[in-house]
Amino acid sequence: MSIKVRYFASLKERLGRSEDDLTFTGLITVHDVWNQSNLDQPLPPNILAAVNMDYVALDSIVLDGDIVAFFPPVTGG
Amino acid sequence: MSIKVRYFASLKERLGRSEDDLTFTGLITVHDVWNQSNLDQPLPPNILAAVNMDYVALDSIVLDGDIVAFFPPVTGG
Amino acid sequence: MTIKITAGAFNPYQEIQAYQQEKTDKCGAIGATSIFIGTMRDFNDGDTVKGMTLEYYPGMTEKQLELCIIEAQQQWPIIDSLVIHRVGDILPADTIVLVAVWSSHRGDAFDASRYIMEALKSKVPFWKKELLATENERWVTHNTNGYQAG
Amino acid sequence: MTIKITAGAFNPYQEIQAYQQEKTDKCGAIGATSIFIGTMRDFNDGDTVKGMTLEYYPGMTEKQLELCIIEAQQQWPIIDSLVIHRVGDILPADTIVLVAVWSSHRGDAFDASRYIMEALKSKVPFWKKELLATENERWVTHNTNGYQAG
Repeated sequence: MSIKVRYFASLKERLGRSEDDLTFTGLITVHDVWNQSNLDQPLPPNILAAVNMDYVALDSIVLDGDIVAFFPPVTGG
Repeated sequence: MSIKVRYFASLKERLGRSEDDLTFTGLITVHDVWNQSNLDQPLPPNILAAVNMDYVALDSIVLDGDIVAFFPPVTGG
Repeated sequence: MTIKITAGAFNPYQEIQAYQQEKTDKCGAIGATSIFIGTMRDFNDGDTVKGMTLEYYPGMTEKQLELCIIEAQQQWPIIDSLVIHRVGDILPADTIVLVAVWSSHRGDAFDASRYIMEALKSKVPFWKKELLATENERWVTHNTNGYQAG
Repeated sequence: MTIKITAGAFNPYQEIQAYQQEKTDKCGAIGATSIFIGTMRDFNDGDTVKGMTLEYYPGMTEKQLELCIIEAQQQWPIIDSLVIHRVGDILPADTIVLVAVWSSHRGDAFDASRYIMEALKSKVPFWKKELLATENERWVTHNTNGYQAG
């Protein structure tokens, strides 16, 4: 299955890219998506995750075609 | 000493007048001012009193030249 | 701090903008503006209301309103404030009261504007008399507490 | 309920008035309008800030903002609401956010507008990067809680 991964704000700058396209087989979680995309670094503790524009826990299961997003705490308003 | 008494809103309408001019001798309170001005009726329980545009208790002492005001609960805003 | 009591209809948004233009030097410190606008409804206590007369006590009204704002200033760091209150004859949808508070931080602006509104409604001498659709007149007898429903 | 995300500067008072003109049928029911305007300050954390860039997540930002307003509607009787948030490059004194809530009663309008602001600041994907007077850039790392100082 194919997953799009998006990064925002300071996380995007630190990683040096705004998105990844991944392919997987089997049952995977949001945290697995991070690990697969960023083999060399653990997920920073304050990073938030969304799947298809809804906030999710890191152990949520990801499905084919999902858009997974990682970003730092929001600072709008 | 001379005291001006003012009435507002529904109290003014009920009394049929907006002010009184009174003269007194001796030590008198705000409540005495009401009683002197309105011999026939007791002070209604919810009426507020002010002296020289500050809220006061009914047992406050009134001085020569003071303006005493009586009015119902305020309903602005 | 500016207080106005006015017998004429006013547009609260024009008033705020005109007031802000006079104090552009403070703009960079302002992070939060909290505004409350009270408007005349066409219903109250189950009746249709077609007009209202607002009585006040000239002199005491301004004095007590100023005290409300000073009390707010003592509790929160306010950069500036503008309060305008209508008196006289009023029609539904007219603005009755405007409270605007400028501060660096939103919590202070929210707290102070609400404090001023509640203090105004409980302490400042204004009295409303409603003209009902039935042509009966009725004095409003008390204000609700704005921290509960109502 | 109307939500706008805009990359251009906007005048919050003109936006509110234009929005109100479209719904004059509801005017008689409105007793209270509570408005919050967030403005860019020229200082933060002890530094002079000369500009800011606001990033967002198109789609998710609108979706989460709508959820905040729905949560408010479920808690308080809101007649209408307007939320506008700026994105892109911003200068000091520019309006960043407008939250306006119309209700019959002031307590509901105050509560709902503040709820929407706090929810927006904690849940809606916007990220601020400050350009300091030193020419350094710095991401804002967290929002304060508006119910305490700050």
